Amino acid sequence: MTSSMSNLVKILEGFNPFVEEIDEKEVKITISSDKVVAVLETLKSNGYSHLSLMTCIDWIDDNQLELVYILFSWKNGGKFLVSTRIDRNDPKFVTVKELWPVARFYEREIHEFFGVEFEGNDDMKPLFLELWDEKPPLRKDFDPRDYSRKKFPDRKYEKDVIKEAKIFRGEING
Amino acid sequence: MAMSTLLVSLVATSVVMYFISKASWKIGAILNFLIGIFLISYVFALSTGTTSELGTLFGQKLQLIWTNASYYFSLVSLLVIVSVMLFAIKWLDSQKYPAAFNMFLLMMTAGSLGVFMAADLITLYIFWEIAVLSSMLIVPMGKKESRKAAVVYAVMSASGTYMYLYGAFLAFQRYGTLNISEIAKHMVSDPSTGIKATIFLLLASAGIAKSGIFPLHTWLRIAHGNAPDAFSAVLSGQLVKLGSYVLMVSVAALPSLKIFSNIPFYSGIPATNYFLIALGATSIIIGTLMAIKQDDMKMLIAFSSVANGGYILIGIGTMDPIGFEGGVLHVFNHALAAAVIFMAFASVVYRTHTKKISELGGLIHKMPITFLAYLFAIISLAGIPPMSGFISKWMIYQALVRKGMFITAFIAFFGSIGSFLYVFRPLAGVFLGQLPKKYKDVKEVSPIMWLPMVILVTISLIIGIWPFPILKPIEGMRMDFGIAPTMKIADSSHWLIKGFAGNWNPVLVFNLFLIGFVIAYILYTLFPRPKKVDLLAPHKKEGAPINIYTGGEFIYNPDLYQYNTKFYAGFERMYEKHPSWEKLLEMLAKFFYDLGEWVHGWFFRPSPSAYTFWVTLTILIVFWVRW
Amino acid sequence: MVAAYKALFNLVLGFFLVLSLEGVGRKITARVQRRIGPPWYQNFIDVFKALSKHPFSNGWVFDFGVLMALGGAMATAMIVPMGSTTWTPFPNSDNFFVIMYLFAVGALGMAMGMVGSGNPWASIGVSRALTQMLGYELPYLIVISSTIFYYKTASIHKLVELQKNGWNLLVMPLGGIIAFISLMGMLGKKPFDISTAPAEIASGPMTELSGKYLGLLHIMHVFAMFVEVSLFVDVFLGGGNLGWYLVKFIVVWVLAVLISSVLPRFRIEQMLKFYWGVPLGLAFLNALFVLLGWTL
Amino acid sequence: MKERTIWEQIADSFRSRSIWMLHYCTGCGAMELPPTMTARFDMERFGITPMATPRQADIMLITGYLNTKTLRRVIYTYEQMADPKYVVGFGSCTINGGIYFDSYSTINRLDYYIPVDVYIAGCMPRPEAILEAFNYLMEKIRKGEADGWKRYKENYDWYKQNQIRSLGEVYVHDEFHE
Repeated sequence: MTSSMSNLVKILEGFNPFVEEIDEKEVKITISSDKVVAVLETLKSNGYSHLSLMTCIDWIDDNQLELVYILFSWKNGGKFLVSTRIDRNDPKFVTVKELWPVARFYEREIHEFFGVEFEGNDDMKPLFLELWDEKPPLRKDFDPRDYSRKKFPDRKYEKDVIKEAKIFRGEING
Repeated sequence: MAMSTLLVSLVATSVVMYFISKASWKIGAILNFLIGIFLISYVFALSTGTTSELGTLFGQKLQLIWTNASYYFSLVSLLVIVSVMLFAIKWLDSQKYPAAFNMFLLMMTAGSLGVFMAADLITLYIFWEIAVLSSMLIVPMGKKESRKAAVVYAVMSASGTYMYLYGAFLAFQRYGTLNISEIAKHMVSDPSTGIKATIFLLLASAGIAKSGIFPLHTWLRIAHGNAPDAFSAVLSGQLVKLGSYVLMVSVAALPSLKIFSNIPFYSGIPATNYFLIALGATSIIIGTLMAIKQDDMKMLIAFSSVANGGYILIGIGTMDPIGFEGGVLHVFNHALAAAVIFMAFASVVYRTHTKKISELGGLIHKMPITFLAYLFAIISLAGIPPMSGFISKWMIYQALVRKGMFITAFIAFFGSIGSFLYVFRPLAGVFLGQLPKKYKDVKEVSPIMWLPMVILVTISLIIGIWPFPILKPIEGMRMDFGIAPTMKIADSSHWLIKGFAGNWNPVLVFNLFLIGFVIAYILYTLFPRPKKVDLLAPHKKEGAPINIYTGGEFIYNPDLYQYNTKFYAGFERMYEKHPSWEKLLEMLAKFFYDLGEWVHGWFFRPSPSAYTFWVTLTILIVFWVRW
Repeated sequence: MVAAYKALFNLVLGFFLVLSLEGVGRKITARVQRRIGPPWYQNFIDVFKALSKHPFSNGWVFDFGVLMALGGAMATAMIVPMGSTTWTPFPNSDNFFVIMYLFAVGALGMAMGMVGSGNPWASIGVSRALTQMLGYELPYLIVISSTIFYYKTASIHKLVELQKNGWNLLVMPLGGIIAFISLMGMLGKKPFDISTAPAEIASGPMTELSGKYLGLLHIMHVFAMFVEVSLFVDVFLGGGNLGWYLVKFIVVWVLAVLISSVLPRFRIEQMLKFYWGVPLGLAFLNALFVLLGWTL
Repeated sequence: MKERTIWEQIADSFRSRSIWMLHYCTGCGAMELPPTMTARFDMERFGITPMATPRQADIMLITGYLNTKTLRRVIYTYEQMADPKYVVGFGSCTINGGIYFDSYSTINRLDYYIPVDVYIAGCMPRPEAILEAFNYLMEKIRKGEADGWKRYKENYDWYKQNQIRSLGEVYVHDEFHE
């Protein structure tokens, strides 16, 4: 953690974060979901103005979804991973599109793949999947193999033991 | 009927026509058309050399004479006017002032016929003014901006006419006559080159203003672009040709080769003519470059009229037998082509109410006949065989190469290839490509509107294959003006047109083209039949994608897939920051306006004391001068 | 009647000559790039295969444009003299400007049909092709004008006769070189293949062509190239009897292919600036030399 | 199989010697094409040339895995190609899904949706294998056995039904296409 980043972490102490240092320039901050926007605002005003990525992780055992905002600073190259957990059964969160307009698309994507609703962002049309008709596919309880079997018929291979044996013995050319 | 009676009665009829049209404009328009037909038959019946007298003015007889030139120019004008009259029978229902349109159109016809018949300069001037004023009153019937267009038109026209009038009076003062042929005789024997050149250039300046040659070309864009749509056809197809006529009178009827034989400039061409040729060449460059970048289709063809006016001037200005015939024939070709193009555009505007190329597209599916008329007209305008436009351009090139005028030839080639570019822009942007959704229900115009276009195009095609009927009066004209009277260019018995460097046979070339087409068609039918891909599928069925190459994407909206904005972007970018004559004139106008404001500010102070001061001062000066 | 047979011979020879030369050109390019390359008759196979396919048509203007293009190109190819008066089908109509402008019928037909397919790539390609025409035609026409001024005739077979004592290329070498540069643009060879750039605009005007349309347009292109190279051979290399004419034709062709196989592509305004720079200036210089009588 | 007329035989032999390909570069297989085309292996000596648009092309190369989104474009592009047209499937992904066999978005076999004339096994096939496959395809075309385009026409309903089963609908309407 560089000194500027540790200064910033000190500023953020009021939000009661759980800080993990990942490496020299990368820090993960885990906070409760109601303080996320305030933390993001603080970080943005302190130079972490670039929202590199916004993504989601499904913790099916904890019955929680984890939202991660990765912020990057063009001044010192530091990276903050702001993470929070929300309820998996009723996934709802606030939009950050006022802070970063590009977040619209990340939120659409997360809505599409995890089913998280973002309050304040009404534009939740599907972005990548065309004509999707199942539960959000990146949730852990979605079975892609089952879906694939149902939708995309597989090739049937019939095992011909005698032919394989003949090939093995070199009688015919396979 | 004598010519003078005809002209006077035509002017009178036009006033009567106003009241008839006031009752029913349709009857007026039909009567107009019938009068036009009568005029054509009248023109055919007149024999060359017929004279007539209109009256006397200030002791000068106003004379009319029927020559080969009058025959040719009247015929071209009447062809254009009569087809527009036919066109107007249906088109006028989209106009606000049909009665006035009918009246002024007829009056303008009378005026232009009078110009072509005039034997002396003052008669020419009178009829010229009739034609110009009546056409000037039609121009503001168009859109909002057309008021300004009329003013610009009037001012430009007036600046040319007054110079002409000054030249006419100068000639009268020196030679004591206004008759053109007598002035020509006097001028040949006149030793003073300065006066002759002044008269020559003053007379020619009316033609320069009218046919839109370089320094006075700015009105064409504004007037043609904003006039009522069908009237643009008359403006470009016929009125501009009045200018070409005056140019021809000042260059050829007053034999400039003989008059200015003491100041040869290059390859036997006198400096005065060369000056005109340089102006013509400048117009070609300006017209072509500006036309290529226009988005407004009417302004595009207006600029092309500037360029083609330059061709006519170059052809006539060389005073070479082939060049002269080419220039005069170009009058015919450009008149027909421009008239058809403007009528086609009028039809498009009639149906779609826009003249911006970038808002249109794909109209071929809806207006195929208009498209075909436009297609053949641009083939003629771009000078591609077998249409007649090629013949005149070919003749002009022959003259330029023969005289060794390579820079002028270069400009002529540039204009010719540039014309492919600018005529293709409306073809691609308006008629071809994808049909925008808002023009789903557009229909073809009625036969009354497409018939005149088809007739003119057919005439142009026939003349392109068999040009001898139209070359005959032109050769007669050349004999009248005494330009190489022994040389014969059109050889109709061998189907040849003879240039100085090789001949060509239009009939043969057309037949070869037909044979090529037939072979191509046979090849076409030999191989598997095509499956039709319907470009209009997204219009017909909701949700049908466009079935053309889209890089693997499905697009449902044809508006997105129409390429017509900035068609020649790569080329246009090269001369974005060009100097503009129009802007210079505007700056000049602004300067005079400011000067006026300044003077106005001095003399019209809002306070009463200033008024009192000026009044007192004036009275004092008056008294001081008195005593 | 003899003229008709000669014209037919023009068509047949033009078709077989240029199509096989195109194959040879592909072979040469392949050898330059150290490949083996297709056989010389590959283009015949390509054309006949294209003709045998079941095509798509985008409406009547598309069909009409293709027919007009092929018809115009054939008419031009029928007029073009092949090296001598004996092989001139129509001695009265082989005027240079007639050939040049008759040629434009084909170009216009192609442009119209292709834009009629409603594809924006085709429109862009046509816009580029027309702009390119403005580039290469101007120096070419100036050089040809000075040639016509020098020999006092525009009739091609007479020009050939007048070059009996020395090729025009040797009379005005500057003009010959510039005409060759323009010829490269006309043929659409490598530095100047802006209008059909397959990687940028999906082969430009040809985007929507399928099956026999592609085949017919290829044949039109063959005749166009036949006319262009023939004009160069007749006007600058002095034609000659049929054998010499063929030799000269092949030499010019191979030279153009060799140059094109090692060059990348221009951008459109670079191309215009190139043509309107040195070649146009030299063309005027050449015209000045001709005017002053300073020819070799 | 129906007997071919003499014209069809001639046409087929022309078709086999001049193959214009549309390489629909969906997956990693596209990497194998540049060496196949350039000086090392030189595809052009068999008359095989790349073409830019589906209208001009004869064969379509599906070079790798296909997800549902791409499959829509492939079907659309395939239907735009002029008859006769052939399809070559590259690599195991097109044969049975390859390593993507259980993906929720990647199809498992290509010939269920459009007719495939030649499959090239491998992950990825090397240029030698590709040239071998092209030779095999040329042989098939010459004999008139490469009749995938006919099968597509005859069994159009079956293919459409399969496509709709997997894709829901072939052409989608959304904000990016209107």
